[in-house]
Amino acid sequence: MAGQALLSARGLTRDFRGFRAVDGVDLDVAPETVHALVGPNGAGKTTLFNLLTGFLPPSGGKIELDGRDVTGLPPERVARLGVARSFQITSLFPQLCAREHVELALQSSSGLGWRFWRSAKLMHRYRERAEELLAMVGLEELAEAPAEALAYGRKRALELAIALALDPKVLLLDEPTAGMGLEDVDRTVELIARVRQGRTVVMVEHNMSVVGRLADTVTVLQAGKVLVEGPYEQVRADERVITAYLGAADAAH
Amino acid sequence: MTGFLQHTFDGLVNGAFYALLALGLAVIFGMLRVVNFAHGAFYMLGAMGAYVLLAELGVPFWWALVIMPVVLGVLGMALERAFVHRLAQLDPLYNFLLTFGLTLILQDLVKSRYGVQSIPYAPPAELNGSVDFGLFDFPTYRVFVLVFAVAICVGVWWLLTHSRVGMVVRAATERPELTRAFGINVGRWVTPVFGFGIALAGLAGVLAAPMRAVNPLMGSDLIIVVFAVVVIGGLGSIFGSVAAGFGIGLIQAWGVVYLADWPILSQTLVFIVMAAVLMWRPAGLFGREEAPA
Amino acid sequence: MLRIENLSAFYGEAQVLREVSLDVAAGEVVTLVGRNGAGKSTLLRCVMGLHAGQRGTITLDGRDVTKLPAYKRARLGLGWVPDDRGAYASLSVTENLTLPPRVGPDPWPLERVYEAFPALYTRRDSAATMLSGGEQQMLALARVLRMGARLLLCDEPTEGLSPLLVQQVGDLLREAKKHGVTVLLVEQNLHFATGVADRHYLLAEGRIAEAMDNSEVRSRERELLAYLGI
Amino acid sequence: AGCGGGGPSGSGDSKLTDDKIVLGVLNDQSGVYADASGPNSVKAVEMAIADFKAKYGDKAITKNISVESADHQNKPDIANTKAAELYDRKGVDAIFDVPTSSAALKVADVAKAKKKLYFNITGATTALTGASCNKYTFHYAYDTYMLAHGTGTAATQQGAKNWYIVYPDYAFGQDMEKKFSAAVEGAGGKVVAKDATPFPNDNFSTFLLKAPTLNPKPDTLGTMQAGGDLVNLVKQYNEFKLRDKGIGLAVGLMFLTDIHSLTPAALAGTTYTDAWYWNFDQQNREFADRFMKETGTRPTFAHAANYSAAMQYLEAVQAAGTDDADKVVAGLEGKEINDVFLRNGKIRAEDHRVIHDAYLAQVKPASEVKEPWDYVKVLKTIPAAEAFAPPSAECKM
Amino acid sequence: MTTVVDSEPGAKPGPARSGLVAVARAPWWLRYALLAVGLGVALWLPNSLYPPVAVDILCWALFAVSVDLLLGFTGLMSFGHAAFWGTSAYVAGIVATKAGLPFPVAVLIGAVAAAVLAVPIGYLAVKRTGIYFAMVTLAFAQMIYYVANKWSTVTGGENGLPSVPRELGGLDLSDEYYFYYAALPIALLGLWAAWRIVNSPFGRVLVGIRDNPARARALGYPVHRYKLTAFVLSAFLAGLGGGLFVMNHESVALDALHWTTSGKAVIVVVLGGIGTLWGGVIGAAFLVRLEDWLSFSGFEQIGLVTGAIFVLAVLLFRKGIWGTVATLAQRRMARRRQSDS
Ligand SMILES: Nc1ncnc2c1ncn2[C@@H]1O[C@H](COP(=O)(O)OP(=O)(O)OP(=O)(O)O)[C@@H](O)[C@H]1O
Ligand SMILES: Nc1ncnc2c1ncn2[C@@H]1O[C@H](COP(=O)(O)OP(=O)(O)OP(=O)(O)O)[C@@H](O)[C@H]1O
Ligand SMILES: CC(C)C[C@H](N)C(=O)O
Ligand SMILES: [Mg+2]
Ligand SMILES: [Mg+2]
Repeated sequence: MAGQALLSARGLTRDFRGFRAVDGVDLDVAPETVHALVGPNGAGKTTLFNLLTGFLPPSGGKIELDGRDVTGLPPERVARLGVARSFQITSLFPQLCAREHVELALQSSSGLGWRFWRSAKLMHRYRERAEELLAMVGLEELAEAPAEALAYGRKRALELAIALALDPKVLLLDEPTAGMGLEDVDRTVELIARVRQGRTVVMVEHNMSVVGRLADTVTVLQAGKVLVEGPYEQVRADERVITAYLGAADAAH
Repeated sequence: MTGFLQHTFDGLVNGAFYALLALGLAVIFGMLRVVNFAHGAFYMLGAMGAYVLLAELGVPFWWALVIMPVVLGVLGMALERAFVHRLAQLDPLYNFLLTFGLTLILQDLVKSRYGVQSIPYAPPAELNGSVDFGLFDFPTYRVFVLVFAVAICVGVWWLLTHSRVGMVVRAATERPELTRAFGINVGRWVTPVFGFGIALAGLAGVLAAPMRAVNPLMGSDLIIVVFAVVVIGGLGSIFGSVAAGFGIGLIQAWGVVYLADWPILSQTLVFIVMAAVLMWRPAGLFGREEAPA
Repeated sequence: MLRIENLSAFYGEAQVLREVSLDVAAGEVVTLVGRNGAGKSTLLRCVMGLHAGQRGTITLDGRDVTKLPAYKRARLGLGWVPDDRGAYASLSVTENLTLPPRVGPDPWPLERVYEAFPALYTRRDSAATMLSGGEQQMLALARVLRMGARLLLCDEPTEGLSPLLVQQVGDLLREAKKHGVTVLLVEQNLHFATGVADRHYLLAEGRIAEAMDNSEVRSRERELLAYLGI
Repeated sequence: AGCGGGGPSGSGDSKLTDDKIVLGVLNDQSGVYADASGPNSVKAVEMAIADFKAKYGDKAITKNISVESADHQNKPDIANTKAAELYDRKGVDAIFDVPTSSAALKVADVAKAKKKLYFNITGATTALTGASCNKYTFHYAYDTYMLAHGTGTAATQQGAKNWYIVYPDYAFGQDMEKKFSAAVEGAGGKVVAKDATPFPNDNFSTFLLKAPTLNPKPDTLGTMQAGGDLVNLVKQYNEFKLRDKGIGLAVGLMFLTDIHSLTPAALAGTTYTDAWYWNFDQQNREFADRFMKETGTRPTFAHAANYSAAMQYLEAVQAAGTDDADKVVAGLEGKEINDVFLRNGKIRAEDHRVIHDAYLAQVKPASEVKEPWDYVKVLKTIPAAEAFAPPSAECKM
Repeated sequence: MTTVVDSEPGAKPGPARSGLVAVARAPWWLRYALLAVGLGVALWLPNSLYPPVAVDILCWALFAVSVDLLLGFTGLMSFGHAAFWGTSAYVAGIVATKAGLPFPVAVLIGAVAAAVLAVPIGYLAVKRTGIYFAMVTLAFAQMIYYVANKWSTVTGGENGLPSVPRELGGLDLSDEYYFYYAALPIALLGLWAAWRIVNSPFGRVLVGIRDNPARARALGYPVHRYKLTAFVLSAFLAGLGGGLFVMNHESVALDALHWTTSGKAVIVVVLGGIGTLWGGVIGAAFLVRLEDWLSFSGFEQIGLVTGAIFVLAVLLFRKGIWGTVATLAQRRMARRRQSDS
């Protein structure tokens, strides 16, 4: 199993001043699957994301991407190795318009960003692709709106477009549908279903119907540890998961 | 040995000024997110004020020690209301710039009235002797300064960590709108805290008057060193600022004596320490690390 | 208890609320549903007195509070759970909870808060923004309960919460209601909304499009969901 | 004098360019040396103009004589610009004063380039008459040699045998320290230790703590600090009670205004070298009385020297019948002068050092101060020939 | 001790960091017209101004633009840029004195030296952001100041470097009027470089980093390295200004390294308009002219006046001269467009 995992963690641990948020997590994400992380609030899902993407250095353990040790690499290095993420709490460039966000993301893999002696007009080469991506997430009409003026749900969609623009091997999505209306949720699910082709997706999600529709594997975290791992149907029927996370009433739902 | 003890004590006395100034900076910053560039200017006003009180009104040191912090505290509150307040919602850099401009104005105002010549100011007669510590003796006034400064630092620290004041003002500065929505009249809290921080600078100034050069520029280079001190200690941390203040005082005193042959080194010691701290702990010795993302 | 008449709100030139009028009686739980960007959060901010560009009247217990500053409204018993959760980075969890003054007759003591939210107890000395998203949401709710607010303005309190916690929040709101607390709730989750609320307003393009009761919402759930999704 | 704008401007052949004489005072108008020279030096130059006009009446070469002043803030780059501006834009014929050696040297360059006169009054460096000397620059009142030689030699002869010297770590201080040490040792004294202090500095405690622990214990603390640093050092010297511990104070350079602001009590017994003292004799006192009427204070030696230099310049123009710089310089070189400031004065042609008598002075104890500003008694007159070093070989006009 | 956590912008929730103004672009014809006018003024300048003052304006314009490159386009406020201005000044001065090089070469060497110095300082400073960055750069600059003060065998300490020659292939540049025209091309080249940097792909990344560094990292941009590069480029431009300044005054003073010089550069930028680039040029012209006029009219409290103007600008005209004019013009144009349609 570990041999074929695209992204894997061994004994991953993170302490915050004596508080252990992630506690010896082993995780194997198989290539071209959708892997969902669920668990109670504060279980350490976002922290695990931060560890996997280099935003936090782990206190212990090891992370491998495609067989390569990436433990402790800074986020920009991890990103350029093909791991893109969205943020749970929306994180955009408030003064740039939606299209510019995507262009900036598209440009990052080339060395163009360093050309301080060339004209910015060179970035026009990304325009078409940027508009395509925006259309994909339903933002085609808001391409020129500054990010700060977008409503919350739109911002979430833009987050997704940016992550896609990086054309990553692994896409890490932190609650991609949180705060979205129903149709947006559907659209997002469809979108993820579409982009997962040829990609690996790891996502944190509380919306169990979304998990059910997308996930191949579900890992349940609790108090920093892996509680259960397995296919969706198996996990949601698990007694421990019902008590710790789903709750009796919702389990039937 | 005697020499070493003497220089150590001397370093602590100098550190007391850094500590008091860093404390005032930290209080204002901690509460208002304002780095008060004018802190050095208020230190200067404290000392100049003590001189003016004595020379023009015959008011002695002890009274100045009470009057000047109060006067400057009130002035600080007025400035907060009139200026600082208006920029509270913007990037903290704007208030940094504002207080920088105020520094230029205050310095020049005092300069135009009193010139830049240093002015003498004698220590109060009660403290004019020296204290015998067995191995060495030290001017009483300096001993007094050290004891007094330590007492103030401890007192302020206690107040901020064990009282509601500290909490409310931190909240009010971080998210004024939300805090208002919780039924707290934000304006009522922030202004006095700013005044208090300024009063601390004024107090340091009065303490400095009998033993330092009193002139309109006395705070201008000092404030830069104090900035380095708070970067070392961790600007958000009251304890860190005070500890770094005393620490830097000591290091400088030893540096001047034991690195006398490398004057470039002994003069820039505080900045070298700062560079080292930045390498090792960017948030400062006692500062907290920032949250991810 | 709360009456809003002809409320209009603007961001610069753009009008977000158009002549909205609604009532919330004492002890009632009323939800406000609507698509993203319909103006729900803006409405709550207007009630709280935090939105500058507004027109119309807001009455609380028969008293016109339109001109009152936010902090005075809060002292009349208003408690706000903002959509961004409003955790203070510079305050610990305990400090976040004890910061607001008590404004109502029935404030929760800290022990009770911690009993209801054990997760907060374990993290009580951390800076509040270090909490996980869901923990921050609990904190925001716990905070207004500790204030003893009589009218809660909750902006999507279940967003990002685990299913178990969503149930807990529902229980909490029902219990608060039992103690006579009034709630104006912004919610996307219709299932949750019908579980706790008495009545519902549908906000569309800045106007109240419809007022409905629970049974109506249940019976029209599919239609509404579709509508909200459009 | 020309004006700014295009191209170089040559001076014409007329008797006086623009038919007027403009004297420029370039000094510290608001900084640490503003009291010692500053605005009152401008007053002194104005007094000289008035006296000149009164003396020559209708025979004066012109009645159109004015003063321009500028603030150089003790900074060489500003001094440079201002000097050029004074000469170019304000039509100044001669610049006076210029305290602070670095600025003084800079202005000497400008004077040389613009071929205009320059009388340095308040700069201390001997480089003005050494490596940096030039045809248009005169060094008028004092220099580091005079200070060090006067105080170092005389005080050692009078019993100060073991010296601890502290000096500010910049050109003036370093120069002073060298000359002082040489003078002390030349007179049979010993320099026990010397320390460079940061400049500027407001905390001398380290050095004051060190003084009594030196071996052998010094009997004199020689300080080369000036201005604000001096005030500060004296304050802390008193605080650490070094006089009680048997360590006297000798000051390298001090102006009357320094004593005034420090109060004579703080300095009582301190010896130093003065280039001129207002209450030395009747002639000085008369000038001082007039000066007092103009300004409300007694003149420092810098004020008197500014007056004297302006007067001598005007006299030289009058004598030459033109303000052409070369002719005026020719008239001044080698001239022997006695006036209110210069006693046994002479303008040396070799290096343009103006030599004159100097004075070893001591600050009176408070009990002997009878009159405001009369803080000093002159212990000894140092004859002009001894007061200044012989012309330096480095100076090539 | 439980006082406060850092307020690094990335970590700060709530309202976005507002205020750094980005002025939208004017139509092309207007931009060319403005450029033509600007060039015309630059060519005419020493005929209506005392030439050394005109050169000072060029130097300060470069300096201000270099500071704005960081402040307005990278979101970093350097309060220690005097370190680069001054270092270049000393190096250019020493090189010109000792090696007798033509002055443009000396200026270039000075600017390179400034850029080299910017590497270690920038490396440490970009670890912090916001107000901390300002304080750290301030402190490092003060350190350089002390070093220059102490290292008097090389720098002349308090005395500075007197008599720096300005040499250019045997041309006589002793007249400031001609020197202005010799300096102008260098200044224009520097300004053009700044414009190029801002309007390059690199410049776009910088703006992204300014607005949300964490996001930029997640996109794969090594934020620290970008900031460091911007810092070094900016130091180079500041160095060009400092080098020219030395040649203009034919001397170097310690003052060039003092924090007041750094502060003045920031003042110029704010007066001109943060994030407007050309605002710095306007600000420089305004402040240099004002100071010259004040000192010439015998007014001593220059700090009082600049301080007061600055305080007013920060309180009331945060967009600066350029920003305010641009906003007004934009609004007018928008209104006209509206009434047309
Ligand atoms: N920077 C930090 N400092 C201190 N504690 C932290 C920090 N970041 C996270 N924590 C703590 O670690 C635990 C895990 O947080 P995390 O954000 O990973 O939870 P989560 O599983 O994503 O929850 P949610 O579903 O609510 O978003 C929480 O208890 C949180 O308080
Ligand atoms: N600061 C702002 N400046 C300009 N427009 C804004 C601002 N904040 C919100 N808006 C706009 O006002 C409208 C209403 O916003 P509001 O946040 O009240 O919607 P909402 O119903 O709460 O949406 P959501 O479900 O996404 O939270 C939206 O179209 C939004 O784009
Ligand atoms: C005290 C002074 C006027 C002397 C000055 N410091 C100089 O260097 O010459
Ligand atoms: Mg999370
Ligand atoms: Mg909302």
